[in-house]
Amino acid sequence: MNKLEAEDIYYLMVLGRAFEYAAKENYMKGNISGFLHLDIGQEGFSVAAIKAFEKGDIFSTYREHIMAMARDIETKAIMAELFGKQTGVSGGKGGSMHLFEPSRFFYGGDAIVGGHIPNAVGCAYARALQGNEDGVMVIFGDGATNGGAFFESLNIAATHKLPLLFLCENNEYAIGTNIKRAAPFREQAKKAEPYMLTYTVDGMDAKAVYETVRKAQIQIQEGHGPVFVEAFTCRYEGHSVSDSNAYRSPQEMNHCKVKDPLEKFKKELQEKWLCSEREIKSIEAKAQKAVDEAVEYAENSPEPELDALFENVFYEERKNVVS
Amino acid sequence: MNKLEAEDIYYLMVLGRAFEYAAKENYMKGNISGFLHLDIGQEGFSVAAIKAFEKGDIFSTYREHIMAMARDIETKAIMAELFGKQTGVSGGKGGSMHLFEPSRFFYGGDAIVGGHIPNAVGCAYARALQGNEDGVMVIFGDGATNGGAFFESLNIAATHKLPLLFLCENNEYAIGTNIKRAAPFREQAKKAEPYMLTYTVDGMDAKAVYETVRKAQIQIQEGHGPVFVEAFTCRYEGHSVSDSNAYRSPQEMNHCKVKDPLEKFKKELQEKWLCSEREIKSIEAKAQKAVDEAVEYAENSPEPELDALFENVFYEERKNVVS
Amino acid sequence: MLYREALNKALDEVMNADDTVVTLGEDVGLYGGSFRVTEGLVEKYGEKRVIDTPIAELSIVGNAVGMAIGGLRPVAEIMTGNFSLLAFDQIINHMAKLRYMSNGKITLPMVVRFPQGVSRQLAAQHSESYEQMLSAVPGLRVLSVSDVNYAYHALKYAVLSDDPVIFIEHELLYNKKGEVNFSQNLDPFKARIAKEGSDITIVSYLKMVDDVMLAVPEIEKELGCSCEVIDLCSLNPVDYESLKHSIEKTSRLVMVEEDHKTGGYGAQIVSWAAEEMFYTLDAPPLRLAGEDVPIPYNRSLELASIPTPESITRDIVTWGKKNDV
Amino acid sequence: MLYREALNKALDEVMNADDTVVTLGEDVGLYGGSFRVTEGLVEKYGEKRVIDTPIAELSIVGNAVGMAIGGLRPVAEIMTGNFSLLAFDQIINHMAKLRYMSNGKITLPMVVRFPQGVSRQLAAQHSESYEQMLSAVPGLRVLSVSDVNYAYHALKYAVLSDDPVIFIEHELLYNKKGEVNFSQNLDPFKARIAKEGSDITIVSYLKMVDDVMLAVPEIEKELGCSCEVIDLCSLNPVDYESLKHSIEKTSRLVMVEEDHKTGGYGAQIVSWAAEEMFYTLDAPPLRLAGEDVPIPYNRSLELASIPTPESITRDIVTWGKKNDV
Ligand SMILES: Cc1ncc(C[n+]2csc(CCOP(=O)(O)OP(=O)(O)O)c2C)c(N)n1
Ligand SMILES: Cc1ncc(C[n+]2csc(CCOP(=O)(O)OP(=O)(O)O)c2C)c(N)n1
Ligand SMILES: [Mg+2]
Ligand SMILES: [Mg+2]
Repeated sequence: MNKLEAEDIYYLMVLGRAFEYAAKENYMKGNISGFLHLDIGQEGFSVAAIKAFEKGDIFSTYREHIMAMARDIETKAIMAELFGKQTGVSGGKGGSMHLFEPSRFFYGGDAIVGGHIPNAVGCAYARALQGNEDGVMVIFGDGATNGGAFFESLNIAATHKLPLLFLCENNEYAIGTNIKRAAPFREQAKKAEPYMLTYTVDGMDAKAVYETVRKAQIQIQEGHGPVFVEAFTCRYEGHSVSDSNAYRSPQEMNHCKVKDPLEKFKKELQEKWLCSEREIKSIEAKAQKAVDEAVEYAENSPEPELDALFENVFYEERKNVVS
Repeated sequence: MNKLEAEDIYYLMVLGRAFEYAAKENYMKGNISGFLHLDIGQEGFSVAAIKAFEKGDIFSTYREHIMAMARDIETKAIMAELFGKQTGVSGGKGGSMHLFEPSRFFYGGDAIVGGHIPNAVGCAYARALQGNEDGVMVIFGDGATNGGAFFESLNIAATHKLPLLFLCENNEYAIGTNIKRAAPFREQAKKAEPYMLTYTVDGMDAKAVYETVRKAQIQIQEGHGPVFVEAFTCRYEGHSVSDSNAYRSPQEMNHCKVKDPLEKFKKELQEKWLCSEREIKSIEAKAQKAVDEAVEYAENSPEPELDALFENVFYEERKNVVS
Repeated sequence: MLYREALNKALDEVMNADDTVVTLGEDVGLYGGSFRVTEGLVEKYGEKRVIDTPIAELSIVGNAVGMAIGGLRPVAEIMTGNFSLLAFDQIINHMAKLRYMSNGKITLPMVVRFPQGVSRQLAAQHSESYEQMLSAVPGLRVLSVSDVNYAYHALKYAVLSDDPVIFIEHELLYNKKGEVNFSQNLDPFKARIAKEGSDITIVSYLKMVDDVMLAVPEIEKELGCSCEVIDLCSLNPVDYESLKHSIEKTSRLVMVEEDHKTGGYGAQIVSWAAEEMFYTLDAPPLRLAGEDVPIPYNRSLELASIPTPESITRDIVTWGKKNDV
Repeated sequence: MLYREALNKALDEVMNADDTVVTLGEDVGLYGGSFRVTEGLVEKYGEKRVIDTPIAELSIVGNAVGMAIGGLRPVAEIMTGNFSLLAFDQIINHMAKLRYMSNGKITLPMVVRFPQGVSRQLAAQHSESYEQMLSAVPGLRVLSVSDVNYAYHALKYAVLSDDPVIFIEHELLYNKKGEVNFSQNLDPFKARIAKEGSDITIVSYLKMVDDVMLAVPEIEKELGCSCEVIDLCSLNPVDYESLKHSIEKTSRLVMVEEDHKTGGYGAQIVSWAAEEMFYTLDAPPLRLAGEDVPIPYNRSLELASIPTPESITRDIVTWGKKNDV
């Protein structure tokens, strides 16, 4: 990571947080609907992981706004998608949980917990066959590590030594259920140990996440087969905007928020990269501006045409109706 | 194990092998149809495991004839089931893969690889709630250890510390696919290590299987939660009667057959329990006789009535058709 | 009382009366259920009977099957219909078949409940309907009620029945208000006549019943006719007797459902009527259903993908005029 | 050439022509496929393109989805239809929906193939039919052919198509003999007129087409009529045009399928006819299907659970006599 990269990471973290708050506000206003899962508190994890995974394919979950931005998908196209607009990355058909941009090797955006993991395994298989060495990264929560899809994937990826980075965002909760009530232990990397190399990292420390993911990707590129990285994080909000977060006590929330990733990384910028207060303020202002513009863009974008309802069910539209 | 028990185990092993050969013969004659999975070579494992698990519930697979016999289900009712007769344990509706006898706490008989494992977990949950200490044993092949159902079950059983014995019969093959081509290693107990106590044992050695399963059940009864036992075995025949077994070389077959479980256990009887040649012959004759009678019984039993087609879809038959 | 409160009350009563009843699912316990159907139960019956599970739908149903084998009466909750697909092997290959394969030796007193359908912009992986698939499986009872009173009685029946029951709810019904008649003796397999009428039999179920009821005044006005509205309540078995009785009176059948048109549940009802009531029908039956597309996120598209009171009115009126109703 | 050889030839040709085509499934490689459809392919194309998988159906389909995203054209084999239930989440929530949810940004050129149906005494967990469920899913093409020539052409089409295709086979068809016309240009979505006739349109698909053909001579003799037999070939989309054309000629419709009667696939066809061809039909449509029971092991019961040439003859003749055919 050099100074420019560090600034970019900080920019994306601030952008991400501002984006999420703006999304929440627009949800309250009724501009956004459905499920809206905010990534506040986990920005450092999301940005650093994506940035560290320099090339290669990415498969993520429904909590993916910030990851999509870190993968250089336009902020305004993401906000427009949340608004259900024609200009959204998925044309307004996907919404918050379904952001796709294959041109950036970013494939969602999946709302079936764990359901995208086998897809990532298949993509890694394709990459191995094609001789592409960048590998595939699949991101999922602690809740996904209890489902069959996850386990089958560990086994298959290890059997074929696939170039796949399993990245677990362990925020200790699946909606209201603490991981210790859904698994026999808190550290889900244990589940991967029989199959592959594993690392755990403090997910509130963007720099640490960056370095661990980078190291893992290099190992994958060197042909060591799959690697598992677990990052411990804290989500500040409820599971989704409609979740009251009542299952976590104020104490627990305070404890959890103490290591704010933005604060921490700002120090890094100041101390290691000697960024001035002014530089930092300017980054923050730029981020807020980008979010304001994204909201404006989303507001002013057109709704999809009604015909869109029938489009893109199939590739070969002509065959759609025979009669 | 005392002498009587040892003799009983030997009897069941011989009975099992004779049963399987008789079943094969009757398959060739057309008296039995569908899939017929023989347990020849694995008799020691099947008998000893069931006998060692003294009380408690048992869930098994489609390769379960001998286990059913070891659980004191009548040999003739099993053979009649294979013949599809009304007198079969499942009234002729289940066939070889679906033997059920709840009065013996024996629940199949499941033909979905791994599909019965979550059922066993649920039953163990029930037993824990009821304060029943005998526990539940679920038996499955190496092939089942790659499926999501298995993994979810490890996780749940460990989380709730359920009284469940996972018993893996690792004969290294799932139909024609060697376990080393379907998993990253040969020993499937490794997969259970993060979750529970594990043991491996030579599945061709009935005595060793008996002792290991006994020990595991005692640990379960003492409240240690789930235990995993893996037994390495060799099936002498193809996967089912219709499988040519062409994927295993004569050398591999010879190597695999060298430790015949019946021969080995016979030595045990002779050396440890001082059984005479006569005693052994008499056991063998008794077993052969039981099988002959079972075949005769099955042959002479009536077909189910046609009405049986509509029976037992539901418990509350009266509600079946409203109109 | 709200629909979800009626379900909650039903669960509470059976759990109180029979301590073999347990309920399991994601967030059903400490969290109170994602739609609050199980609210308060864990406080009353404890974590051993109100079981928070990991996100493992195959196991939720698979474990319930095993619990039923072991002598309990499990009520499994799947958070959203779409996730039930992960449990289809357990539902169809195990829950529905074990009794038959064992020739009646195994009895499975169990319920699998889930909400389904188009709620509000939850998009394609959270909005589908699966009654079509599950009602076609021999060995399962499928109940799906739109009425608050029925919700209470049908769920109680389902839990106490010794047969496996799929109990399908709808996210938009949970806050519906209604009266519960606690002392009623209600046959859950009997269809409910939501409204009597003489000229058109409109058959529906679940949330669409309410949409049909909203459409009916306008339809009656436009066509100068009277509609009978039947709420199926039980999707398998179907109370064909009530349907027959109604069609004999009206000679006309309209089927309204939220599911996709191609292969949707209503095809079975219309197909039954074509076979059995052919000579009674005076007009071609009409099937109103969702479009053959995954459910889109955008609200206008979403609403265009399923029947609404407006589209129901429009389509029935057009059909009525064309067919001399 | 046998049916399975035709499928094998189709796979071989596409794998030879396009090295992005891969096939995966349990025992498809070294073992040669449990029904030998993939025989010889691993020797030709290697283990990287003919992939033996663990017993993990969810992953077989889920990985195929990912392979398609990654630029391959995977053909996934599920050993038996019943096991496909384990992959229903991947088939329905992913394979069918990713294109739509991404508004066309993701394209999934992939095939999932499996044999299904009643073979010979494989019992309830190995004998069911799932075309009813899968044909009702928007975003999937469903092909299911009974004819050897069509088998070859339809599978080739399926692999080369850029849309997700479910390709349903039948265990009892694999050894069926037929001629393949390799140079034919065949539209896989067009129904096949298995036999022309003027008085009854009998619609069927997959193995039942052959049973219908066996029944027809006797039916024609008994009723003194002529039957047209239509093999649907594509279950979604349906070639309603050919059905319409035929029913306009015959005014009568019989639907024959192996699936359970309640909610079986044919309900959609009969329901369509009732809606669209009501005034053309001279007699109530007849639907012949399996009984609403899990498939039993015993051979007599098994045969009694599904239509057979004898029961088809009997039921159509009874219906014909009753309805003045
Ligand atoms: C298969 C499936 N089951 C249940 C759900 C409902 N659900 C959505 S998110 C979620 C919790 C996931 O928790 P985790 O994987 O830890 O991710 P996090 O939300 O904490 O980022 C649940 C249960 C779902 N979407 N898919
Ligand atoms: C879910 C599922 N997939 C595939 C099959 C087909 N099948 C039946 S047995 C078998 C191999 C199982 O091997 P293993 O678990 O090792 O048991 P073994 O036969 O060696 O005793 C397969 C693939 C099945 N019955 N169920
Ligand atoms: Mg989490
Ligand atoms: Mg094996």
